[in-house]
Amino acid sequence: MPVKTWRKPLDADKVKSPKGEVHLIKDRCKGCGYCIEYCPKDVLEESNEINARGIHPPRVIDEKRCALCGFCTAICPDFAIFTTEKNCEGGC
Amino acid sequence: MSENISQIPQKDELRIGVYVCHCGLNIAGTVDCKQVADLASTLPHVVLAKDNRYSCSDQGQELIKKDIREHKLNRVVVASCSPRLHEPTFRRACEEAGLNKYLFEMANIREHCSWVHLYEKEAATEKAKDLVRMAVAKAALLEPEEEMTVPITQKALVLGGGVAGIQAALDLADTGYKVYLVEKDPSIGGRMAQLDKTFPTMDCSICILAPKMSDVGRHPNIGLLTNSDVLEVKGYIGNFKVKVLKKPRYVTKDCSACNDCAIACPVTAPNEFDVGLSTRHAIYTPFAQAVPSTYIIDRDLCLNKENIIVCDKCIKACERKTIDFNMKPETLELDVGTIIVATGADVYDPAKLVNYGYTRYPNVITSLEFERLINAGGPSSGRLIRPSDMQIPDSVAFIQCVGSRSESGNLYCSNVCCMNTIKDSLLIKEHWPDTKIYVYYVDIRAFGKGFEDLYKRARKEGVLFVRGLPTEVVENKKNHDLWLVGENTLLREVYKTKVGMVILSIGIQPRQDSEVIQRLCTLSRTPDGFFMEAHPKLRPVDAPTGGVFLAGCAESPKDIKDSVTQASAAAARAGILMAKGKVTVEAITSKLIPDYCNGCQMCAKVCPFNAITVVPERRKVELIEAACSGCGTCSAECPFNAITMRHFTDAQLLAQIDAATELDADKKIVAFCCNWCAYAGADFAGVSRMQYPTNVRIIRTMCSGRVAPKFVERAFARGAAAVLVAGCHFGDCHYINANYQTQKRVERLWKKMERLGLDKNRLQLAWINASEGERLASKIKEIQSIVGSVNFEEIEKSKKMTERG
Amino acid sequence: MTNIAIEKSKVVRSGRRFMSGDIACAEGALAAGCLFFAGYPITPATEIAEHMARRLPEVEGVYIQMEDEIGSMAAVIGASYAGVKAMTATSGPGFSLMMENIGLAVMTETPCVVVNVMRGGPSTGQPTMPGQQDVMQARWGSHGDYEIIALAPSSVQEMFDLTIEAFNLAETYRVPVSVLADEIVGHMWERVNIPDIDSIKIVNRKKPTAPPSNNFAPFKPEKDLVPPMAIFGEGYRFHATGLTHDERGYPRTESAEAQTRLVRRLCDKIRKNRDRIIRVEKAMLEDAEVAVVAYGIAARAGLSAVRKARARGIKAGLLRLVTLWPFPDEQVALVARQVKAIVVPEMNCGQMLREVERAAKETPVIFLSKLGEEPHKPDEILDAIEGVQR
Amino acid sequence: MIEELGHPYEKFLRKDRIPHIWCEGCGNGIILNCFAMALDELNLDLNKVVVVSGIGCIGRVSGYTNTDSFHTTHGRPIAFATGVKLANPELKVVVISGDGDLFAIGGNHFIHAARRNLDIQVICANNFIYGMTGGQYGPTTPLESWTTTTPYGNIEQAFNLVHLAAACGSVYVARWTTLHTRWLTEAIKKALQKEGFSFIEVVSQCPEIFGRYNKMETPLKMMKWFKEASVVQHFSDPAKAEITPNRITVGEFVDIEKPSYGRLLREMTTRAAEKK
Repeated sequence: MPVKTWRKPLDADKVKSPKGEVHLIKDRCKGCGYCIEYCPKDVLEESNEINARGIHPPRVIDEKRCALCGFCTAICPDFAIFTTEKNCEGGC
Repeated sequence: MSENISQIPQKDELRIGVYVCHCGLNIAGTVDCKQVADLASTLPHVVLAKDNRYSCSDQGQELIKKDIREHKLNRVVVASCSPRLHEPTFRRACEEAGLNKYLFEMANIREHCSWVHLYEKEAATEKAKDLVRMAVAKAALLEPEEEMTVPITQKALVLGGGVAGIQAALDLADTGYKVYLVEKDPSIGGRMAQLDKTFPTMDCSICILAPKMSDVGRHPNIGLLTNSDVLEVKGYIGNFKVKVLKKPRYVTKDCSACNDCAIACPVTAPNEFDVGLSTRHAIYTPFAQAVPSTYIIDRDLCLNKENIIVCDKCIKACERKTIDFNMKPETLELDVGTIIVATGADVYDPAKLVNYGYTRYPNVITSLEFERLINAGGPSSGRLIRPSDMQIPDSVAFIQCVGSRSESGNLYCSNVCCMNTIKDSLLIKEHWPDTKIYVYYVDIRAFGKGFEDLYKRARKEGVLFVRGLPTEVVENKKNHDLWLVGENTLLREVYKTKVGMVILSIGIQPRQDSEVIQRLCTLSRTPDGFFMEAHPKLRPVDAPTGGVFLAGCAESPKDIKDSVTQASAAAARAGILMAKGKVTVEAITSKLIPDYCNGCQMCAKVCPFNAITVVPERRKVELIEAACSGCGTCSAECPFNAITMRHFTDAQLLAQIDAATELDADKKIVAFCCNWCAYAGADFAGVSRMQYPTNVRIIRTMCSGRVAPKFVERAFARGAAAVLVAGCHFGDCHYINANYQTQKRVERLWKKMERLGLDKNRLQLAWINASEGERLASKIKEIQSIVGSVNFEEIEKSKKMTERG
Repeated sequence: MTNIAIEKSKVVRSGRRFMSGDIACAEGALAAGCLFFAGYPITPATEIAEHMARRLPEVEGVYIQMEDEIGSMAAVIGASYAGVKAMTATSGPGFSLMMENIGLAVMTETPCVVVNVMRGGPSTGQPTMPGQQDVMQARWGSHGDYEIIALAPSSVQEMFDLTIEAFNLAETYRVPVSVLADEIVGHMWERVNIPDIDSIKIVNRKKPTAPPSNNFAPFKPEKDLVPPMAIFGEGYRFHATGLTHDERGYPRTESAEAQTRLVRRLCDKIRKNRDRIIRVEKAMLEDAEVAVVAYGIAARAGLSAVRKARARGIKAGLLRLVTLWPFPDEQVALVARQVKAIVVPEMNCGQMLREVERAAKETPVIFLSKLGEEPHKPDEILDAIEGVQR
Repeated sequence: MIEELGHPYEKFLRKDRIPHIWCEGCGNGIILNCFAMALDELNLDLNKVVVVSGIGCIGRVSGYTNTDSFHTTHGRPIAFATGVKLANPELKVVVISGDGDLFAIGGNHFIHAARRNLDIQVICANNFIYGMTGGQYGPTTPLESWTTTTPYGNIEQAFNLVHLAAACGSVYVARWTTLHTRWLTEAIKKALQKEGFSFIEVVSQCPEIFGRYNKMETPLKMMKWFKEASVVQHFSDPAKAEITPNRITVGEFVDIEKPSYGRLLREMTTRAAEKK
């Protein structure tokens, strides 16, 4: 049924969709760019900083977007990135 | 009653009997039927002409039969109403008297004459005479035809899984026919599944629907295709070939609906089923009682796009390993004999009515949102809460006719809103008796069984009914309370009422995608946009296309009871066809005269049904009669007169043209109208008594595609002042796209007329559907003005049109 | 896979038995505790494989016939790392294929035994004929610099004894040990005295004493320069590689220091233990003026030649080399200083000869070469001895 | 120092060996990653897992897994694994090596181990080239592609590895690319639980060399190729699954049951041991 939904669902706060926390181990990064390219939520982008290997590691644009799918962890050839679930007790 | 009877016949001579019907005063009130009968008796081959009160009555029919036998009539003409109404009646009579029914012809002197020229008795009578002349002229050339019978596939397709579709499918399946139920949503149930209670009985909607849904789910005769779209419908009555796209659910049917996957799914969106009042995940089931219960993945929302799986949370969560992102869409090809269209309706979007503040004020909700809120299984567990503060309001107002019966929305009455509001008001009273309830209305329409009682009950319970819709809803920004301002038209005073919540009683409107279904099943739609029935009174569930039937809100706004009734009716109608196992198709098909054919293949190019195949070695074409639907556009296209059309032969049509232009041609408009749209439109104009000039002579063809350039040229050559070619709108053509050829031909004719220095305005092309009587009437008025401007030279010039062309 | 449950009689068929050298070799392996044989059929070593194929399953050991000798050697190393005493048996052509992984066994310090029943080469040569032509290949056959152990049985009894000895040395020094037999010893049938199992000396590899830990160093040597050997599945989770590596077993491909350290130790653990490894057999050498230095089948002809010489009053003696590698330099030098000349009968064109000459310094060395079907006849050697006397 | 980094898969790695030697965007790291995920999800006793590798870039993998591991000579990992597995059937022996190592110099060992249905898992990183030696063509290099030893384009036909593995009798055969990490991980898990010889071909990228030589000079370009060319199709005919520039059929090709070498060996040994 084609419905234009505009309201914030009444249960929006109850239904938990996990919030992710992105951890970068910058000096391990070799700059292949997989995590940036394949993040379904476009959480990452290339940063300007230069790591120990002389390349630009990714940086988090907007962590709130992270849906915790963990693909960055899976696709990273260098074990340089991983995500954990944010503790949202105090709200995120 | 007068009689003119001639001598005993010699064999083989044509013996035509003409009957001019009074139709009580319907015709006789305007047309001098006796004069017409007298004229008829003077026409060639007419051996008998009578006028009588009701030709369609039993006595009327008996008379015709008797005459056929006694006077050896071998052609019969009845001048009365539209052949679309009574041709079958008289044909049957002829057959019973041993006369081939294709030797019968009708002159439409009611819808096309008496009713549209109520105040021009003489002119109308002259026109009636012409119409009889034309009919007799054609009759003289009629030939007996053998009808072909085609087998009917004893399977049905039901489009739409709402309560109507469900009922139709179950009825047919229980009768023993195989049914394919195609639903585009993930579950069947439709609108009814969203409702809390049903009026007037106040019983729980899903409680009575769910059992039917599961019956469908497990019925051995029903093939349930949810999440599916119809791509293509080919073929004809009894022999439809339907392509259905079954979109993947990405979950196999081993799904136990345990919901573990949804809990694991990281992404969410508003649940359409709850009108966005609750949340669902990318993998979900729309509601608890969904059928099939198998979950589905919304790939637009899911993190996994195209060829990669980034997120496998659901896959991991699923114990039974039922998730398969590798599923592909399948296209199924179904052979069915009948189709029931039960595609339902949309609801009106009140955001358009800015003054009511929907989507601006949180506490203004729609009646559909109300259903979800008041529903115990709904997003608020049955508590009617204000979205602004989650509090139960102490006062609510219903606003009626939102999007109905008004220029700002739809013109028609949505039929269910009044009772639905009354039901809703009682539900509120039942849960929270102290709630103050106002209903702002135009009229309360409580016409159905048990409706009035419910209305009375509501009033007894203290629901306040105020006549006069508010002009505006204003919000108190602080506490989101709402003020309604308007005029109470009974008390003639302005009201200004404060309530905690406003419920907009929104109307029903045609599906956005109606055009698609319309095109697929070659249906027609009323100006309102709902699908049109073959006859509003006598064939209310048949679509104009043979083998297709209508049920539920797709045909017009209606409540559950009516939808179910109509569904059962549609199922019965489809059942009748399939029970017969075969159907005879009218012997109105193209006919090839091989000797004339030189294999140029132009006919094959224009045939919409691929009924013409080419035999290269013989440099000839071949005609597949079973596939021919009889539009006749091939015949119109053939440059060598190698194809003609049974019952609408060139000779017959030319004879009609000649007869129409026998007297004062230079004042006349010859109109070619297609049977399904333009001619029906003219009938509609008649039924609606729309008056228009008398000098038009309508010639019926099955399709405007049948109108060969030579017919138009003949009319002009005969000195006609103007010619109208009228057919269905593009997309409405009952022969898929034959009317595109019509346009091409008319354009060619226009060019030719320009070349010959003729006024091309004398040839008019119009697209008029069956409900556009008004359009036809005004078109004819328009042409009338042109007729006035056509002078003698112009006519003389055009008389040479054929020779020079 | 452990044969503790198996009754001893099944493992060691004690008593006086009549068998061929190849069979004796197989029985010796079993007695030494070998439970894995990977090989590829080749004359004249095939009987070892055949006997192992029959006997190993009886003692719950594994016999597998690989696709080639390269694989056989690799499988043997794998089995050894899984904690099982493992061997293979072959002849010249197969021995050549094994060289690649013998190198790997050296580099990864893998205890294992390779029996080479020598035949006539080069290439396919004379499959059914005896030879002693792989002596140098046994020493230098694999690329790179290393030390290795090779034993040369000269009787069927020794095929039994030295196979056990080979396993013991392999386990002690974590090194592949070759048993360099020849076609005659391999196919010859003789009486063999198989002792009671308890009287057979069996050595098992040293095990690490420390429990598994994050900084466990699998290649950290002890005083004897040999690292205790951890095996797969015991929780040490260690890494071994054919690359130059440090004591953790991790590759050190660019460090000269690591290369020097590792390769030196691999050589030293043999060199510095040579006295414990080397075995020779002396006969009538006390007052000898002429000495026959020989090994394998040639040593048997040498012995009877020496006896005949003594009968003729010639002071002759025999030094039989049981250990070919590491080469018994001192033993030969000692004899060389005492005698006028040394006679070396060998079934090749002079391989061990070079080592003897090197050790004998000025002492003249007479070489008796033999190729093809015929072993040396005692009289041929006797002639040489008498020649010295004249 | 790794502990506080807290990467979820570090317990499967020799923490003191990371970062590894592989180039930017090399598929080997992803394969190692998926292997770690598989171990994690199956939660196998790491003390009973042995990783064996051969020579080549991926050969270094055994040095990074926190298990018993052995880095053999070129082409021999399967033969070595044969010894380990038969000597101690309790161990899960996984061979992870390259296309050149397993199918050129080591081809013989592969086909015979598969024929025997030896209980080992073989994961092949197929990068179409000899990377460690600087980019020479190998047994899987596609026809007409460019390498340092095919300066005029490759004129050799390439092995279709899944077809080869199936023909040799493997009980489980799958092919995925390094982009299909989730599927690949599932495949590794499945293989690890299978009795008998299982084979997984991982179509992997060598952007540094194969990529540069073949107009895919960045890691992302190679991944793009995998994304666009790969078609998931389970149990299709392996014979028709050659890898071409515009099609890489991925999915499971074989999943059958038949008695493994280990099982038959045990039965035979019991028969033999019982006989007096």
